[in-house]
Amino acid sequence: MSADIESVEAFTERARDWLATNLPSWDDELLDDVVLQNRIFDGGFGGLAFPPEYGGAGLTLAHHKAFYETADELDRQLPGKYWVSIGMVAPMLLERASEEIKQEFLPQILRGDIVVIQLLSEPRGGSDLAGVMTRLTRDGDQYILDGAKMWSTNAYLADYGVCLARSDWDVPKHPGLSMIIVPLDRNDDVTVRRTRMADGQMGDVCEEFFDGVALPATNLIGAEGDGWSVAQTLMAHERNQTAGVGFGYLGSGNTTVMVVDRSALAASLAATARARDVLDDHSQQLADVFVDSIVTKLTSARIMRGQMLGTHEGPWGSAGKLLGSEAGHRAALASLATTGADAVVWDGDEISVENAGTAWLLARSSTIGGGTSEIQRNIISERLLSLPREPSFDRELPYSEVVRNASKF
Amino acid sequence: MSADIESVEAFTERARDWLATNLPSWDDELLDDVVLQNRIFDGGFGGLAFPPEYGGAGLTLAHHKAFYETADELDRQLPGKYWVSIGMVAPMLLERASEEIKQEFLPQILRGDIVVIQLLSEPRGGSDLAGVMTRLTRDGDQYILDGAKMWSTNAYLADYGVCLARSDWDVPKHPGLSMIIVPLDRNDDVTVRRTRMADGQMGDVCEEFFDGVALPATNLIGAEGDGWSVAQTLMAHERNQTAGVGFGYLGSGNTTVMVVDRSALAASLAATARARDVLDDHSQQLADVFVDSIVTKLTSARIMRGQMLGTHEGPWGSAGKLLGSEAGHRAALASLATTGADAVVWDGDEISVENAGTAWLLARSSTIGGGTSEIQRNIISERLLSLPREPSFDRELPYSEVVRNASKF
Amino acid sequence: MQLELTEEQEALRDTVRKFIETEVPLTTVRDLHGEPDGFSKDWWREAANLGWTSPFVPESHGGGTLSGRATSDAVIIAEEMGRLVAPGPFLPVNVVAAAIARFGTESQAEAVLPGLAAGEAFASWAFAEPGDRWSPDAFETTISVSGDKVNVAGEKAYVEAAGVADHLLVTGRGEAGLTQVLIPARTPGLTIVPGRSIDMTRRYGRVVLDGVELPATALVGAAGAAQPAVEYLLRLALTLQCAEMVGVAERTLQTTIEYGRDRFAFGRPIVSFQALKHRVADMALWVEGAKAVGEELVRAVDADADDAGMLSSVAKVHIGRRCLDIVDDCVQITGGVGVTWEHDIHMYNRRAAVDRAMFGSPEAHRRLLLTHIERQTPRGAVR
Amino acid sequence: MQLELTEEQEALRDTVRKFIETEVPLTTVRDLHGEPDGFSKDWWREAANLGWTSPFVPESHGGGTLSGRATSDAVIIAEEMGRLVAPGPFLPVNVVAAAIARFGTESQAEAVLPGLAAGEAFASWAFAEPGDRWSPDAFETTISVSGDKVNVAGEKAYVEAAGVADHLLVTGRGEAGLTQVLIPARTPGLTIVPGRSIDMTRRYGRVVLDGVELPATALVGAAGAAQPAVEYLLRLALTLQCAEMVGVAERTLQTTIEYGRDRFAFGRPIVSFQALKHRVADMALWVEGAKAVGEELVRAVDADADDAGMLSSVAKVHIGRRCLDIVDDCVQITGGVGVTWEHDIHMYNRRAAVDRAMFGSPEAHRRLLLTHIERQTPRGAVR
Repeated sequence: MSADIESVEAFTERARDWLATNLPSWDDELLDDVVLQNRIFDGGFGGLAFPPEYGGAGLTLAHHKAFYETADELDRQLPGKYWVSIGMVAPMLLERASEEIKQEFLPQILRGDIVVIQLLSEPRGGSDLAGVMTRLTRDGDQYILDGAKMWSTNAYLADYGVCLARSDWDVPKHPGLSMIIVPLDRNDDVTVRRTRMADGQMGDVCEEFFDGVALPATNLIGAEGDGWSVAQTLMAHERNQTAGVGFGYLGSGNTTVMVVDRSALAASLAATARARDVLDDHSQQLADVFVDSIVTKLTSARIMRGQMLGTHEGPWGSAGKLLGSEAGHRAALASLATTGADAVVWDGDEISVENAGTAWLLARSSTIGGGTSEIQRNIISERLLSLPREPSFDRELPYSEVVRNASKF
Repeated sequence: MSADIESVEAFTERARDWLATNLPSWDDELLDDVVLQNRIFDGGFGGLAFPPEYGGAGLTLAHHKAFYETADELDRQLPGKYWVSIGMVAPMLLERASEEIKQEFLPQILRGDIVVIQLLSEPRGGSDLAGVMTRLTRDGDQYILDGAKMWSTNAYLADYGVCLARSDWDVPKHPGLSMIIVPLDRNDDVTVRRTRMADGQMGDVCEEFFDGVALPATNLIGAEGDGWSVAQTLMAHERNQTAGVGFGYLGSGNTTVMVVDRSALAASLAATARARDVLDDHSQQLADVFVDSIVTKLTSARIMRGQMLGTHEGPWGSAGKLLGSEAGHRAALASLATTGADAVVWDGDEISVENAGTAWLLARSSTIGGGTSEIQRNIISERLLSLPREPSFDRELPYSEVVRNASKF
Repeated sequence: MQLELTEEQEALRDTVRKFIETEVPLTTVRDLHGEPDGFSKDWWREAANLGWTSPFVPESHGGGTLSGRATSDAVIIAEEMGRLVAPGPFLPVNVVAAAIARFGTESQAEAVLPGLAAGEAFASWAFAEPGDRWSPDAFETTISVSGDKVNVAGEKAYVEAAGVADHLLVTGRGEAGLTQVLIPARTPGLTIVPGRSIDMTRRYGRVVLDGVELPATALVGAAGAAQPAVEYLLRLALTLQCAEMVGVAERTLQTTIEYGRDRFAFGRPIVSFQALKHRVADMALWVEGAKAVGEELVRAVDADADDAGMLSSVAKVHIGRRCLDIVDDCVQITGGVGVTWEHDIHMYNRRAAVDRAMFGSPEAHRRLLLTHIERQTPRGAVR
Repeated sequence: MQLELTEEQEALRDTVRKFIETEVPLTTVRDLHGEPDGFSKDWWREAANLGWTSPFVPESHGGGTLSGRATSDAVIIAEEMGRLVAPGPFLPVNVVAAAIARFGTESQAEAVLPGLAAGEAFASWAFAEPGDRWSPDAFETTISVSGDKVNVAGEKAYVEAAGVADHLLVTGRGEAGLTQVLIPARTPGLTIVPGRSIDMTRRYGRVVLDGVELPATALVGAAGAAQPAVEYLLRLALTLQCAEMVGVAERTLQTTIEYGRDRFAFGRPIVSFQALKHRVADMALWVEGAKAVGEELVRAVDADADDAGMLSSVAKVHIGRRCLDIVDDCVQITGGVGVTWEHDIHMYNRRAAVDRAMFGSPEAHRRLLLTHIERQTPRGAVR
């Protein structure tokens, strides 16, 4: 970056004026996400830290952060559907994709005209992200994609996905992977299905099926076999997003918050229990909901301070995720227990989701999604506490052999 | 066994008469264990299921069981210090030892004139019983024993121990083990120390140090390399002992009971809490002490019924051990919590052990001793539920290499 | 759950299992989610033919036991229902049948039991009151006898299958104490507010009683003398519910173990990871404990033993807690698909959560047990 | 525990750590088990010279803070004491020093503080009453003022280091409300019943007050006006105690992890087993949470913030519970030697159990928090 770019202070003033004039507040009528993002881009505030040749403003992440902070400060509407596309995929493409891809995709992504999401997890995959079974087969100057992906956030509203697939079964797990761009709007050989969750409602996550999808070889991101490395770039941006730093910070409603203040929940459960004269049966558990909430909030704040001070580097993000999601689960159980029969039964013929019982059905979402609690505990014990790694059965052998061995374990 | 032995019914009547006349009741003055066992043996009731050539009565385990049941029914005093020696070591010797050893040791053991205990666990050993590091080195027609043993119950009052030691470091773990008889009353090269427990009191368990102890090769039980197999015979008798069946059943005070009725404890804690007006803070936890106690008792009874019916064969004993010991630990914590400051502070200058705080210091004894809860969970998951075994790092290689590898794990 | 079954009971278990697997498999349970009653009356008639409604009805009225122990027979069915989260008003129909057979008049028995036994009629117990009140001490519904008339006023909640019930057994307070009355569903002054639950097939209703007048012959047992009957019925309901939860827990754990054998991560089946193995071991013991306390409760209820009440609370505490714990941890082990509609485990989670709440939560039963605990002799002095 | 220390505070931490490691290592702690006071007065004078008794004493009386935040300084020492379960009446001396410095008269300060600061004199807070009573609402000790005399009667329990105390700060009820008075140990009518605890070095006493008469100048603050002082001192005591437990928990976990790296079973170090690794990961997070809530409490106490009382209970619930949980699971991980006298972990278990109980158990503090919770605005309506 040249030294003569606009100062962050000056930029912030300019952004403040523009935001006040051009974006409605959250109290105004809500605008469509595309309209909002188009307006931001056309106003010169899209892709602030991206180079101009890809549609960006050529500024820095400090300008980016200032823009979204100012928008939140002014309570301006911001789009909600681009946190994967602009917050995670775009910076990955900037780092890893070919010049052609960057020129074709980045301007459209940054303007909000297309949405690109990530296609990583698989239906039978579980915690082992690199254990991908989707096949990518070279065929002349194109690749053929076969398989299924799951838990792809926002795929139902996306135009493309970046898909992690296995391009070589005769080498070990990680080097056998490649990342490729797949259009999601093809009716014949690509199916995108929104996932219905345990509560009966549609989730933001989707399942996709690829049935012999032919893709030009130029759709590869990085070289064949670079897939795992590209995926790690994506995941680094995902962690930033969760932590609200870097490209991933897109203002209100665009961070996945695990740390929730549950003092009001504790209060409402205590009020219910007191009204029913059963507070004594639930008092210890309800106090723990409150204590959990305070301790989790303070721990998360401490970790963030420690990240800035340099005392909490590395995988401390896993700690915040584990604490917050497990506390949420305990709170859901406390709600179910305290509300008793009214947690699970209601008047009327209609299916309702506004009760502690239905919430309970999803109480494990946060302890599973974004890496299970078990994976977080592995990370904390191995990478934070340096305990010995789990014995490896999948790092050295050709992956086809790993799969064969696993079924005979 | 010939078919013309005395019927169990007739035997029981004879035993009843003898017991009523020859053994005092528990309300009478207490006799020394040796006097009691001598009297039982000399009366013809020692080693009931052992062959006459080894000092036994040549009867069956049914007679054995009838004798001890009748003694308990009549509330007769029974010795307490022989449960390892007579209940576990003697039947192992009968099955596995040489003719010479059987002739020399069994009559003395059965009469109670000598006590032989087992020397299996080691100070650095932990849960891996076969990972024994005590060395047994062949030297002409004798062996030299070097090393240390720990957790040897009753070693402080024993004359001999049967000791599991590593006689070959160049073969894998299990075939490198041998079992040998060691005299414990040698002052120069054998040290026996009673173990002081966390509460400051002396335990029934001991630590032994062997410093170049020369033993005749004829002291081996089984052949060199048979040690693990002999140890398994011992452990089978230990399980019987815990379950109160087979040779190990020696009447009152001679079984290691893990399943304890804690309803009276729950009642006394509830009374304390009510008197202090804090019952509401402890009510859920105290009710769980009671529930745990009932459920554990019923589960244990169900498993025993199932063993007789054939529905609960195999390692179900681990289930009872795990349930009972973990319930005991939770009860100790509930006692500590409910009794508050009075659990940990008392009047006077003297050290007291009669408080919930001191009991807490030993609350883990039962979840560690006799196989940790972790080992029980391994057994239950692998042998009862047939889940895959833990990956093995110590079964194939020479043990010297296993030890080297472990330190680099 | 019961280690020792008679040959007839084993046959019953096999028949019930097969019938559920064939007639109301999990795909059918999904379909029934959309149906107003949550079950098909034709199917219920078949179930009744197989003996689902027989145990508590005397032979003279179309029922009968296999083993001479009605509860022992009934829990076999309840447990199998739990295994496949089967639909149908099994608990309410059998509890009311037991109430009428044991505490009702002969003419009530004649009027009600043959229909219930045949699966032609339905009944439910209108017991709890709004605000999660399951303790009769807290009931406000009044049942007043004056001359040969009985007046009933109040509100009953969480009444299973209220929408299809022909008869409602209502528990309330009379001048002389706890009183029960059997009310035909279409009695003036009785309104049923239909309700749903998070369970796929189980429907509940609120019963509003406003100016209900009945002949004195509607009384089940003498006015003011219903305490023993209510205690018995509550124990029976808890016994059936706990047996169902045993089926739910055992099946969920089995299914999850199988699932985990078949899912691979890092080159090995996920159930081979020790952290999961240890949790699975604990869960297997909770199931065994649930069976042990469950079968002891069955014995006590059939024998009207003194410890039946205590055991019903112990069972509810242990099983109500652990059944949900097991399903919950199995969701975690199952991973992402465990929180989707497509996977069956949410149907078990729903049933477990509903069973946990009905007839008093584990927390409420711990409170009940305290009374029992405080009657025990304390051990030693506490400083 | 505190992420941001000043340079002077870092130097204090290092000095304290070195001093404890050198002067009262664990072998010395074992020896002190047999000593009546549980610590050596000569050693305490050295500790005082290093600043252990300074933070709450004004410079004019021989004390002074390093950072201007007395509690922030003091918890550094408390945490290091926890790390090696060090002896010495650190908590009672500092709490009484804080009480006199903040709420006492200048002549009380002159009479008491220099001695405490120099480590020549000792003091303790006679606060709780027999029967595990830590709530002033339940106190029965009376402090009555008539003219220029004060009469004190009652009984105080769990008074740390009562046997060596020269001054006892006694909390009681007067006509006008909560009142505190400073009593010289050798006052007629004051009897100290010496006591022990399960801790290796910590001694406690019961203080019986029968016909104690003092001049009105013994009052600390006005009669009946001690409520704010008592609340402050209780928060301070909990803060020091929680800091100590953080030291206990962190050190125990570290030591156990190292131990587990060095012990082999089945050809691998025991800490390589996933079931242990997952428990260790949870414990490490509990420690981190303990530090987070501990340092926030320090901030609140030093600032007299509105949330200090609530935070002191939150800290006691989390740390009081998790510190003991950690030591307890570390005993399990350590295996057999963990329940022997020879291994050091029982000394940590002792301290953790004593700290858990003193100044109110986690259970009691949960109860206190409920009052706070019920003052929050509930979220949404609950049916």
